[in-house]
Amino acid sequence: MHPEKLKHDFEPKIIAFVCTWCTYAGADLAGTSRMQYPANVRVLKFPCTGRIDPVFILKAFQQGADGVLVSGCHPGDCHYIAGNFHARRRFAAFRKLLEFVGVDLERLQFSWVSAAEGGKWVEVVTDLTEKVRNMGPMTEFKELALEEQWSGTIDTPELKEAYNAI
Amino acid sequence: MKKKKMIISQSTMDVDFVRKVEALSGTSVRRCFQCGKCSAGCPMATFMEHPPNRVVRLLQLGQWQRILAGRSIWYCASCETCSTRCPNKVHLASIMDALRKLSWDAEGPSKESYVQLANKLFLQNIRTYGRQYEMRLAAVFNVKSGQFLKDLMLGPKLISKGKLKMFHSKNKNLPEIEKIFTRIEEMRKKGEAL
Amino acid sequence: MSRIGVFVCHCGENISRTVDVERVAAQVGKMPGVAFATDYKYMCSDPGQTLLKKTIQEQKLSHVVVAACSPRMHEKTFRKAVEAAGLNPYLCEMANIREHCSWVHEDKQEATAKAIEIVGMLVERVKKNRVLPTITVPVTKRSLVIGGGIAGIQAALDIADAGHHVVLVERDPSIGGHMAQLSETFPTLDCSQCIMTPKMVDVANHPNITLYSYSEIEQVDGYIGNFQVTIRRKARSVDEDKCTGCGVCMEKCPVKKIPNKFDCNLGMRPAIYVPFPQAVPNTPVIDRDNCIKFKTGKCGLCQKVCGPGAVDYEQEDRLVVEPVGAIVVATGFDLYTIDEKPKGSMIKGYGEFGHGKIPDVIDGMTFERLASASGPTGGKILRPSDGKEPKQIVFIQCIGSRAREKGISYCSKVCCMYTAKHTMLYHHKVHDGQAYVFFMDARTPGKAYDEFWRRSIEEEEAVYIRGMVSRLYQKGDKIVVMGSDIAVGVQVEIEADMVVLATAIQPRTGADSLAQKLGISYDKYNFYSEAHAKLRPVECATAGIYLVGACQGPKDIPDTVSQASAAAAKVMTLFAKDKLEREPIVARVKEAGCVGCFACKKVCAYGAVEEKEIRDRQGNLIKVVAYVNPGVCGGCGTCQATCPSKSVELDGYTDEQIVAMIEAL
Amino acid sequence: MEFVEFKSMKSTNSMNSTNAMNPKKAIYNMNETLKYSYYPGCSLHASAGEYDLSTRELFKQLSIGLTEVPDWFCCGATPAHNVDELLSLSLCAKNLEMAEQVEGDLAVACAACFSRLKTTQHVLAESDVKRKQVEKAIDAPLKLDGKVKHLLEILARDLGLERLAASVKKPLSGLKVACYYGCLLTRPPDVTNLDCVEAPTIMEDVLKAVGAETVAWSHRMECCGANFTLSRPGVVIQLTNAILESAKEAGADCVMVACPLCHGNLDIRQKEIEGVYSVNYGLPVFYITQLVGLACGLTADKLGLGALIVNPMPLLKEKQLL
Repeated sequence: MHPEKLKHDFEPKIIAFVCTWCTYAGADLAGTSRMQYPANVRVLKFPCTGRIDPVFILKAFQQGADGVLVSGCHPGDCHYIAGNFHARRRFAAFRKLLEFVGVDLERLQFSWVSAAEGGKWVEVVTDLTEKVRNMGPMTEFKELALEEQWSGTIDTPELKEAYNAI
Repeated sequence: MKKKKMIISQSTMDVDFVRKVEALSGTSVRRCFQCGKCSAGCPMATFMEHPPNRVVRLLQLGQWQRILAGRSIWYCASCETCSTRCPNKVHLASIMDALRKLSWDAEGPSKESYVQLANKLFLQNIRTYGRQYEMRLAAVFNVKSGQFLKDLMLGPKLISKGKLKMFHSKNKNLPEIEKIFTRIEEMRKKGEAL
Repeated sequence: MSRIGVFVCHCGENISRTVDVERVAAQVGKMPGVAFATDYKYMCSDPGQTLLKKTIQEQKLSHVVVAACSPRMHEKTFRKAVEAAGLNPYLCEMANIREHCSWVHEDKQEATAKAIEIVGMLVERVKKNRVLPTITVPVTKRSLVIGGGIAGIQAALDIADAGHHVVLVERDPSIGGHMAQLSETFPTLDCSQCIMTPKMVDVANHPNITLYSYSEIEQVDGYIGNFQVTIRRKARSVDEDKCTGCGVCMEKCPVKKIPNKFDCNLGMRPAIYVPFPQAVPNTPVIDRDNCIKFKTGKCGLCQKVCGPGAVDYEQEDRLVVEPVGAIVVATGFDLYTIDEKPKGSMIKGYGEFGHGKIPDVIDGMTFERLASASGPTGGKILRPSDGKEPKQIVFIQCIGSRAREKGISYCSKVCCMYTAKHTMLYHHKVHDGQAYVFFMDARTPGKAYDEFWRRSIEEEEAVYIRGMVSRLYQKGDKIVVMGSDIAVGVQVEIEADMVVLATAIQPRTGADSLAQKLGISYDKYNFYSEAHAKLRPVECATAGIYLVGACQGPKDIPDTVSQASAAAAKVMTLFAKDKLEREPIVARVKEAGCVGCFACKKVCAYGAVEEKEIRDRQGNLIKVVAYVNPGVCGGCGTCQATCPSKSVELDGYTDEQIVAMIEAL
Repeated sequence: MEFVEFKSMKSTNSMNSTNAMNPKKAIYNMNETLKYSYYPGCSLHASAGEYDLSTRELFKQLSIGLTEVPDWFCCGATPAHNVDELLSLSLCAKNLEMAEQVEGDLAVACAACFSRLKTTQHVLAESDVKRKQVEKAIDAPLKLDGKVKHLLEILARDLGLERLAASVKKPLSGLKVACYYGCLLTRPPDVTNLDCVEAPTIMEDVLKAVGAETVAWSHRMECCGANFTLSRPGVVIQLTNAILESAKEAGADCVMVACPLCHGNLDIRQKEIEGVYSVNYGLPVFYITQLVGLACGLTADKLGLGALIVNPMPLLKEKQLL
């Protein structure tokens, strides 16, 4: 498969939160096997999907990510026995919150990629990139920030003081 | 038969033709690893100069002329045994369909004229009558193929059993059928379909 | 202010082909906090590491980022180098610009931009890295071996001979595995039992080996050096300590006609039985599903005739817990049978070969039992249907294997060789018979292997036909084989008396559930995954667990035995140390913020969270907080993501570090 | 991409969840009335008139509604897909569209028509390109969700073996039948989804339900070469002879088929084959509807038994079935 490389108007930014044992290793395998996929994804390694705090996902969208991928071991295969189950439960609740906040849930994908599934990693990343590309840039948070002068960082002295007091 | 040496190079392997076959058949010829299971179960293999596995092999080498020149593709019975048992899901029956279509388009360099003639008459029948009438089909085939006496003995028996209808009414959908034929012809002319 | 050093590796051409490494170094050099950035051809090489160490000292670097391959590859290498230069190893991070960048993208501009971003993320992360102390844990110098086939036996004997205690767990009533079933072995035609039984006896007699036969792994806790393994000892109904193995019970048992799985159901056994005469331990087991006593409450004959009073109908499953420091997994394989759709198998059935319903169409293992001198026919090749000697025998290769449409695409590796062996055994035993083999390729890479295959053709007169078989059907008392010879280009039909199918090697049923207990990874077929295909072939990614034999992939006996000794050597290397250093990636509780809700305790899979009382100087209880035992903590970080007051933190993966990375984007 | 996955998932689901693979477990409601639209196919209006007749009579007897699709036309059969897949798909798609206008799932009698109609549904569900081309050719949007069923499926599953057995008036006891499946009823399996592709039992199940005996024989799924009956009769004679030989060897009294093309070769050419190979088979070849109809008490006239070339009357009289 070597079609002429298409130039797109919009290159989405995808952030992937992955566990080190399954999906990170699967992505390594995709590399070792020299499979090709879009260069839009940035990988953040965690010991386990159980470590992934939903706040990180919010943070990622705030920082301008257009799509977020969370991927770990298949159910039952967690290196840490049950971390991925806790993660799954946590994210099930978190999705509702995200929806409430106004994030299109299509931008957030959960998947299972094992250390032996280099091909699946490529598929998941490619599909998500294409999907998000078609959805266009994630503007919800940016608009919010413009409207309310709201920002993720603490940039006024008063706020900083208040924050430190806590 | 004298066999010509196969000269293999990028220029003699016709990849474009193979791609066309793959597009029409929806199956990849590269998947085949030549186990020969297709040929082993093919009811028609004994009638073919290239058994089914070799047809795929020749495609892998881009040597389609050798396939189309022979009778093999016209002796495929479309029984689907090969496709069903292939360990690699090479849909050989569809590849055969694609090859016949391309051979047909190229006004068939193949020697096998009887099967082609029968097919042609069959399709003509659909266009003219909407349905098949075996009596007419058989009669015209015999006249066109010059075998006036073929299956002559079967005729009276079949007629007495009411199996060959002598007369038939025209199908009301004939205009619609004609449109399907012409629309497809037009699509092909415009390059919208293979 | 941090003084970060960034080292960008070319990896020969592997990275520099698609990533402009000089530009990466130049761009990263401008980032705040970066004091030094350079690129180098091979960072992992000796001169590369020297450059790293020298620069740390000369430039007085506070943190280091090496942009190269996957941290799974060389993180240890570089952290060691950093440590040698006097920095805490956990102040070094790796940016993966090879597996995650240069190898998966073709466009140089795109890849370079991505590489700069990846390195930038790690620069921001490393700024927040803290000095972490090394944690040492003790090593329990005992080993567990799971599986008592040739793989497990060899590993157990090697470790035991080195002076360490081994707990060997076998699911079946006897050790021996598949090798005990084989007749002779390629490429030398050694009698399998002759070379196998002495090893089995060695296991039984070895002072350093505890053998739990008829037992299964129930639960595995702990980590490298300190596993706690719970083993279920299934009720045998016979006391192993009392039983003398005299065999009277088996003679007297009124139930005689139960197909013996060991003989591929060709031979029969009683309800109280040992699977084969050379079994180790030589203690019978009662098959409770078929025993009259267990079914109706009557009989009890075996108990009456047993001199030492070993038969115990009341026996129940027992759980024993064994502390071990290392685990060797050697669970072996199952042979695919062509019955309709075997449970748990990915393979679609072989209806064209009769779905296993034609009695004289058998698999390779059944042929082994027919050819074995200790088998149900005493080594005579006879048809299961009518006991006649087959004069025309057809072997078909690659049944299930190399057939992705049927379910699996891999090669089972041993079939070509054992079929060549089968043709020889057949020729030796049936002089006026003829063997035919349908095959695609003969795969004979191994010492003296190809010669062996050629011998089966040239001297033992097997007829090899390059082509596959479409269909088999019964015609009278013959089996019609519809094949093809693709070299000649014709169909071939053989009326055979017997057909032997070289069916695929698959992982044991339940291999996945054992993997889940052990916390090791496996591929889509359920074969266990090694840590690195070339450089760490017998280790799992999970520290302290090792793989041997066909559970990792199809393998023949020589390969299995070599791997067993290799794994044993790995275990001995581990046991050579009294204490182990482990990664200090453990959770720590910030007691000030902890409100003692113990949400962390509920989610901790390791039971590492304890309750700790905080008292003032007078000894008055102020509050109860969580405490994470660093020796027990697995380091998954689930507690941190769960903690409502953010009072627990996983070293190496703190919120600060992760947020820094996200913000770098 | 996702669309395709969804479709294929659906097809496997239907295989697992319904009783498609297990005719013995038909679940039915006694009160429901079955209604079908009917696509007889060209042969049933010509050389296989007795198949059409017996089908209609049998369905009437079993109180199953059957409404012929008005002005249906040829599906293109093998010749069309052999040289022009697009034409074949378009002809079938148009017929499927017309069948939608008639109430009920589409009942098909001819194995070749069945195969073409099912293949069309399968191919067009999987390929967007071909789907668009066909939509253009027939100048109408495609509807592919209508169910296409062979008569066998209707008898064995929709009606169900128990209800079928309950309708039997004269069990075919003592009649040893070789069930001939031919190629296209079961192959390829992912298209027809009729029964286990290598070891089907649906015909045997139906026959056993009406009291006949079935023989185990080797050639029940070998090809008869129907496609060459006009152009290369020599081929047909060779292939069909092997089938008849195998049936005779297995001790069958007669052969049963569910396809007019198979019937044409086995019945019409049987005399000729006997001549060429100097053998004597004398095997009457019945349509499934004729045998089931006979068991349900229909007369020879209503079943068109007189139209069979190999005279079945002596056999039926011998077995006291007439």
